[in-house]
Amino acid sequence: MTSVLFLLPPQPPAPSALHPSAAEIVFVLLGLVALGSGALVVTARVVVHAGLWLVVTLGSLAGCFLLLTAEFVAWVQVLIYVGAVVVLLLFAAMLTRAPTGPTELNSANRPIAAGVGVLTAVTLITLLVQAFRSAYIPLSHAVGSGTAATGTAVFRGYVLPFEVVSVLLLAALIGAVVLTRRDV
Amino acid sequence: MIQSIDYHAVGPVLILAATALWLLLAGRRTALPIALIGTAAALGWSLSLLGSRHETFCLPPAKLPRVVGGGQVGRSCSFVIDNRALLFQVVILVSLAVVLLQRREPGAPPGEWHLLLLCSATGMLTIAAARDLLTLVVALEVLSLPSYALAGLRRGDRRSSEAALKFFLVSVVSSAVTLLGMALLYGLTGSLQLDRIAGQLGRGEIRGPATAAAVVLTLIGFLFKVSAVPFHAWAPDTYEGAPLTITCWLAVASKVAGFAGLLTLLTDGLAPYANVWGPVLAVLAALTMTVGNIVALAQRGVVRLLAWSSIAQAGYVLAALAATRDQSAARSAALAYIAIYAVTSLAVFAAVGLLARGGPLTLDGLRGRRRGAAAVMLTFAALNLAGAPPGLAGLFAKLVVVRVLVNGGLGWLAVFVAVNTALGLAVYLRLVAPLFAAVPDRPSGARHPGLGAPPGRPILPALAAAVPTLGAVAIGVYPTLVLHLTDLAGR
Amino acid sequence: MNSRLAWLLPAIPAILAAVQLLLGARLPDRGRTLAVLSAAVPLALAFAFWFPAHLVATSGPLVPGIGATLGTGYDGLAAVLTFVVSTVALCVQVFSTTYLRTDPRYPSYAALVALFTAAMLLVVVSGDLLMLLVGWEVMGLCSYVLIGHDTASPIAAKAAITAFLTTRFADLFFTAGLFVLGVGARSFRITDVLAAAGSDRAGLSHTAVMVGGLLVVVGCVGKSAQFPLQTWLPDAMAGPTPVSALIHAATMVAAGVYVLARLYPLIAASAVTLDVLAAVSAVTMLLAALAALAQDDLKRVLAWSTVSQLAYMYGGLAVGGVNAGVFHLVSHAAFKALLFLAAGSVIHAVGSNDLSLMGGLRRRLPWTFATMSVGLAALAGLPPFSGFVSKDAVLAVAYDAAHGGVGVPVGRGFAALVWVSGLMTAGVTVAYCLRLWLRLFAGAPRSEHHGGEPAWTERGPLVLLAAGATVLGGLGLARHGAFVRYVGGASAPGLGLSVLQSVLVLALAAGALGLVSRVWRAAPAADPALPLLRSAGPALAAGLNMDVLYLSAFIRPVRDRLAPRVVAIDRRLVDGAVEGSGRVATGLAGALRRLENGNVQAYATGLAVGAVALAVGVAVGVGR
Amino acid sequence: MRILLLVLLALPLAGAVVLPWLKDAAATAVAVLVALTGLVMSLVLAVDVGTSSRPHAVTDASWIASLGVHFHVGLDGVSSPLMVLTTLLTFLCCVYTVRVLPAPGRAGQMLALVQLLQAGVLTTFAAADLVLFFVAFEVVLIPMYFLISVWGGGPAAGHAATKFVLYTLLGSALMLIGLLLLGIRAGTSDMTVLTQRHGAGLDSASQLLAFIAIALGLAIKSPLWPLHSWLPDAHTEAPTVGSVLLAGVLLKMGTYGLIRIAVPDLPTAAHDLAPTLAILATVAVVYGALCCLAQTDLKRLIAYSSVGHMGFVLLGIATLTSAGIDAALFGNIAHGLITGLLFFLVGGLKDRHHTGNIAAIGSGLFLRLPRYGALLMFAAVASLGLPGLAGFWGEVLALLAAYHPAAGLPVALFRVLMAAGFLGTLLTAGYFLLLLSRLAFGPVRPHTEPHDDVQAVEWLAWAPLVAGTLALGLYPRMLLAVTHPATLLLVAR
Amino acid sequence: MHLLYPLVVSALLFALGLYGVLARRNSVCVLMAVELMLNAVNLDFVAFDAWLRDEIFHAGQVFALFVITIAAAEVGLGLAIVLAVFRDTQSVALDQARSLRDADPPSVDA
Repeated sequence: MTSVLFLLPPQPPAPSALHPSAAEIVFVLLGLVALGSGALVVTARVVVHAGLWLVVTLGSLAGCFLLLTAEFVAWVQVLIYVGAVVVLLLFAAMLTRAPTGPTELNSANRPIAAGVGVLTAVTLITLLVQAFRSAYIPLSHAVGSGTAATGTAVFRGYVLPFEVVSVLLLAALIGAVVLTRRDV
Repeated sequence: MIQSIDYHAVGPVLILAATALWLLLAGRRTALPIALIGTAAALGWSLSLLGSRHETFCLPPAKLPRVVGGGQVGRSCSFVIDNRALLFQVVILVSLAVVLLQRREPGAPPGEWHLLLLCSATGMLTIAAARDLLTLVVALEVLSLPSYALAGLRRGDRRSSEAALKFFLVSVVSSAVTLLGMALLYGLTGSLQLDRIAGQLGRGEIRGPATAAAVVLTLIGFLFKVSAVPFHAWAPDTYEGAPLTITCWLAVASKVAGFAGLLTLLTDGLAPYANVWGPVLAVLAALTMTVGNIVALAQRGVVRLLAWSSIAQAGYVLAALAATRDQSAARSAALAYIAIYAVTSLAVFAAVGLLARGGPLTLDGLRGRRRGAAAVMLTFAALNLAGAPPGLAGLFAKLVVVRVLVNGGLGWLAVFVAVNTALGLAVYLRLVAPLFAAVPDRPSGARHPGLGAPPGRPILPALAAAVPTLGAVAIGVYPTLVLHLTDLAGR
Repeated sequence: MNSRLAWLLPAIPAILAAVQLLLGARLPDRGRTLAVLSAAVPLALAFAFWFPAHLVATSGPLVPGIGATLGTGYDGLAAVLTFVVSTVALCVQVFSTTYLRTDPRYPSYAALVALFTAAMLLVVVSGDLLMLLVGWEVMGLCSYVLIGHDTASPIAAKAAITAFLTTRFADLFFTAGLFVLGVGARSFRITDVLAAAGSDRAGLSHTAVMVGGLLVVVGCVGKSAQFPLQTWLPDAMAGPTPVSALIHAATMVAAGVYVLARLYPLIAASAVTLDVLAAVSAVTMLLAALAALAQDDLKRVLAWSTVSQLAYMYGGLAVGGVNAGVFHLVSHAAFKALLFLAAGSVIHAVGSNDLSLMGGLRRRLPWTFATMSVGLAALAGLPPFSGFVSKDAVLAVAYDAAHGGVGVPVGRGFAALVWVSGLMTAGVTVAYCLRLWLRLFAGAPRSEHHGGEPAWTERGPLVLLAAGATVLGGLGLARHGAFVRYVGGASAPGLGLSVLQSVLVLALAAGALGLVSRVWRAAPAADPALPLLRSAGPALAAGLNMDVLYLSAFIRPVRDRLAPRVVAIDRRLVDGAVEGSGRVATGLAGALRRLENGNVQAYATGLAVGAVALAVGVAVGVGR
Repeated sequence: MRILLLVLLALPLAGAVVLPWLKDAAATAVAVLVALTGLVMSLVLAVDVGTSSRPHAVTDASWIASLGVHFHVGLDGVSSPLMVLTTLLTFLCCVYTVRVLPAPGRAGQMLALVQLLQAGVLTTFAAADLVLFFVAFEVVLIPMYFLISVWGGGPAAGHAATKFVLYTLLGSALMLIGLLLLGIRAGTSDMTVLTQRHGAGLDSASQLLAFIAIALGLAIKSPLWPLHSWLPDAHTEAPTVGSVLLAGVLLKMGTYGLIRIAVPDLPTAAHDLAPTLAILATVAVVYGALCCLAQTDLKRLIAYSSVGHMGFVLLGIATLTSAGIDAALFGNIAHGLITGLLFFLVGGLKDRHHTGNIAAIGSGLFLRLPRYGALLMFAAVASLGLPGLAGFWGEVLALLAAYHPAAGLPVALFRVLMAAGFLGTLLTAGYFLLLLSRLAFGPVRPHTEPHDDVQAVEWLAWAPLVAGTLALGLYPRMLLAVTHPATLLLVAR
Repeated sequence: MHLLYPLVVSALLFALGLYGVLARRNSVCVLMAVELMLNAVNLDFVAFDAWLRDEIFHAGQVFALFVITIAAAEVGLGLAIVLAVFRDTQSVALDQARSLRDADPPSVDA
């Protein structure tokens, strides 16, 4: 019960984790950047700073996606997240600035939150390590993960969610409008 | 190569979506008729499909990734209309109709109000028929997002926007957890299609701790929707702050849709892991029933009391699902409970809507208001929820649940149900008893808050209360009406 | 007339009682006719049935499945009792028509007397033990209501309760005894039970006979106010005097003797039962006679004398003298009814029961004086009155039994005890009769009296009963053979008198007479009992205070201590658990509500913790 | 006869629908008529059943196909007497309402609840399907809750009503578990089939579980010590009519269920648990009597006396003999008549004096209200088990059955219990006599307000109870001949 | 590349996000933390997609795309809600939005 790979068909032997490949080194660096800036997102004392650190996190994650051969996802990440979501968040941060000046950004729930966070991390990592200890992605073999392939895949297998998502966007739009405008 | 679409099967969904678009163009007066027409058409379509089975948005047969064992798998469809899906669709559409008939929040624009309800319903109809993780998640979001907005539509009341915020935040966290679970599940089984996941899980090769955890995490979002303890805490606050009609929507349709998703996952995807989620559901059921009822005992606000009691009601369904020895029977029982809960709960909220005339409604505010049909309907419907005759429909709902528990060897949980039936009756009697109590003498001029004149004609809201009440009467007299259907749907 | 119609005997008075109860107050004569009829009709029927040569039984189903039947049995014994009961009842009813003429509640009184008669007749003619039990207990109810006739008097109410509870206590044993017999014999028909007791194989085991017999005896002891359950009878004097006549002479107390006679083959089959019966009767007769000597209340003297005389009957039964016992019952019925009715007219005349307020009534109440003198002579056992014959018959059987000369297995020592105690009691009886006679009629009046001689409706019964008390003894001896055939069968000892013993008894009587008259002559105005009893007087007057003992040993602890404590337990523990569970739920609700504190991050925390906990839980569960 | 039974079951429902819309006088009149019709029909049915052991007036239609539940009703000697008792008491309650309508009035609503209650009880007695039985069993809860809480009027009425309804609901919910377990394990919920099988094919473990669950629910309803504590409160706070129906009819459902389901369908478990049941029943007898001895409230006293009397009934059942079950059924009917009368009487006293406190009502009833006093005495002596009245046979036959329990039961224990039962009857006599001496005997207190003696309507409402008590007491075979053939089937192996 | 690298990064990121959601007082900051959680999930999806070599349907990548879309919609609506709250209470502090709660005294009695 230790690894899910026990009973799977033989695979090319995975290189030892002690001799990381170049891609792995880059990935680890990007990951560290993402995690570091992520940590700053959740600890920054100014909302706008947090937003900016979020940009860094999302950007480095886009790099990770690229390393994992998910080109299209990476670009969408940059476009939508960094381009739209973060901008929106920053706007909101500006709009909702308390008239009394900067206030405390952390709540009294922080110690508990830290505990829950650590617990979650430990649990997840334990489970993942147990399950995927020897899983290896032969990146050189990754093919057909360009934008075209991803786009085709959407229409080959995921027409339904694609169409449903349009309702989602409509609802989000109307909902946001109704909530914010007081005159309709 | 785009997937082919069976429009016959997706008809109800399409009708609702199209009606929603039409509403964008509708005027203030035409909005409600349009919404009702769309709902009626969708309902008619769904009913016409009863008994048939349609599959669409299918993936061709394929070979599974080698790292998860490879192997050929057959065609797999993302959207399946069967009796279970149709039952959920019918219940949701009936709920939608009743909710549409109920009082609209005065400050909310009619077009948007109805549009958001219809969008939400579109998501619900989809979730009932969805058969892959991605569609499930998207549909879940479609039903949730408009609900957040609707919950915040009581203008000028900070409690309303606060309700929306709480609902939203907890919901988003729960979605994230579910997504995490789905990601793990995807990684472990190599597929998003529920039937393929079931096949992989059933092979018995990947029954690791991670898989078990992934299964449970995947369920969290839906357990949140049905407000199972400990994922319930948002519900009382949101129910109380939201417009009463939306509270009804959340407590009935949204909860039913949550169960639809839950049932889909458990039935079509995670059935081989029943030994994992069965005990989990049993524990959650016991917790949910007990906590819901006990806390409801201490409430003084009508809506808050109903909120906690509706938490408890979810527990009975979970209890039925936990009886995994005979999953089909358990599903039937859960479906019966859900259907009857929906009908009676609609009646309760609609009747409360008739009694509430602006301002928070407290139990004291109900004192002595026994005259009129609203009080009778509220009493009847509440007794149905309690499962005490003359609320026979509710009684049968409890009966089928206890039956699968006894049959499934979950005697201890049956005892929980029994104890909670008594607790539940205590809760609902707190609601009903003041109606028939003597009214304390009050200066003639001073009126109790919540006793103001009713705004507008109450004909439609009265209809909204009467229809489910009559439904409950019919089910009570001849429960086969529902039980036959749920029996088919559970198979 | 066919004595299969014996069911009419209880039915008619019962129906008349019901009519009287419902309509009596509206009838022009307030139901007097009905009342007299309720006793006259059974008497007429008794004449019509006369004495059947053997048992005439009827039977119908009563309780399916357990062998209880609805039937009658009428034989010589039943006929004798029917005569006694209906005659005494007739006298009482006639006497009451004028005796209670001013009482507003006469109709219900007369109805209950009729019901009482009916119940006793039911006991007499019943062919089934369960039916017998019905009559047996209805008598208890009637005595309760009649003793409490004066509802405004707390003493009467108390006496009524005492009577009912004491007899009911004994009845429980009686009922249990019937269970033992009926279940053992698989039938509650008296004939079946007796047959089962007789046969060794298919019938009742010896243990069942003994246990059942003993339990029945306990029931009879309570009903007949024998030691140690005698306390209720003297208190029962709170009821109207004619009721006392009824209770003491013909019903209630006599029922015990009758039942034992009816079941005699069964009772006599066990030595233990007979020994117990003998011991009880020996103790009771002397004790009660001494208590009678110490009373200051006219009716209480008579009450204690009843207890004592009943003990003679039990003594007779215990030593095998079923004929003698029943014969004493008959003669006692006559003179005791006479004495009570006469006492009633004395009390009416004097306006009190208190002996110290009486005296010198001979002139004022000549009829009463004459009849009561006959009654006292019979009670004292002076020849030729009936009491002399019947009492000596009992003693004669006891003497024989002490020498092992009768066919029952009573212990010879116990028989001797009965004999000795009977002789001593005979002496004491003479003493208290003389004392009573002197206190009532001799000397000078001790208070202002208002009333005079009663109406003819009251004098008539007195004369009739006096005649009975005079001739019954002789009649019994004369018709000795028939009586024995009717009652106990030829195998049982008859009504023989032994000359030697009679001389002994008479000598004792003479001694007692001399003693009392000497004391009286010394101080004619004083109570002659005082110098005789000395310091034992008060204790005997209070009946050895056994009622106080029962009160403090059983009733008060239960009523004043146990019951309130049970109520407290009920409230605190039994109901407290229920209410407590409600409070626990409310308390829990209060605690759980606190988690719903309005902070959305707390809610999200709950969700996250729940999710992680579940994930860890199943992961650990699966990993195990 | 089939149709007649169906009409009898439906008529009260129809009455319950119509009555709330009528004015007080009209409602009362209609209710009396409906109840009278019901009484006549039930009598006809009872005569039709007669002494046959076969079920009569059987209707068997599929009701909930997916659960295999049938709408299956019928009557036999066990149920027909109870049916008559129910219609009789309902009729008398309706008649009584003509004179006494408790605050806050609204006769139509109150009588509608009474009719609903009747419908539930009648269906319970007629049901031949476990689920139908359970549903009907539940129907009575809510009407009784409202009767107590709305028409009870006292300050604690709400609390008492809630306690009643929650306690008994908890019980019946547990019973449901047992019934379903029985139905599932046996594969049928048809009570006639189950009775015929006598537990064949049921392993002793499931029998035991099912019996405990079923008996628990029924014991709460009966009520069996120590599960009785809802009863005194409910009785004390209920209006007169509510008390009468509660004691006279509702309690019977518990013992009826034991007789009809628990004992015949689960014989092994019944045999195992009979001694326990008998011990508890006997404790109830003695305990109830002791509680009565120290009560100061009339209705509470009568309520505790019910606990004792139902103890005898349960003792009879626990002997598992046909004689014992006959005794239990007889005790049920007798208790219905006598305690019904007692509650009418004490309710009338309470209405007249506006208090239920014995000391406050005061002594001297024989002098003040002689007819009332006489009736009270009659009811009291009937209740304490005087032979010749109905109460006697129930008790004495139960004790007799305890002397001679079914084969295999511990005879010595049962005989000890019989002795304790005898003690209980003595205590019972004690507290009733004490009650009479405090209330009926004694002088009239000075300055006592004059009150009406028994009124015509009251005579009308109470006389049938008196007559029934007398008739059953004098000729018990009238009832026993009806029940005995049926009970023989229940215990036959 | 070892699958564990992206998985561990994702797990840590998820935990960070969760911490942020539970610990931040400012609603906007909480929304940012939510984005971290969703991104962590996306990383998982993409990594699994690559590992499974799901070349025809690219389920993981597609899922990630949908999550991005959903997240955008959620943020849009969420910010609208935050703005509504801000307009009603002049605050975006979560611990001040406590007019709805169950603690004593019951708010409904006000």
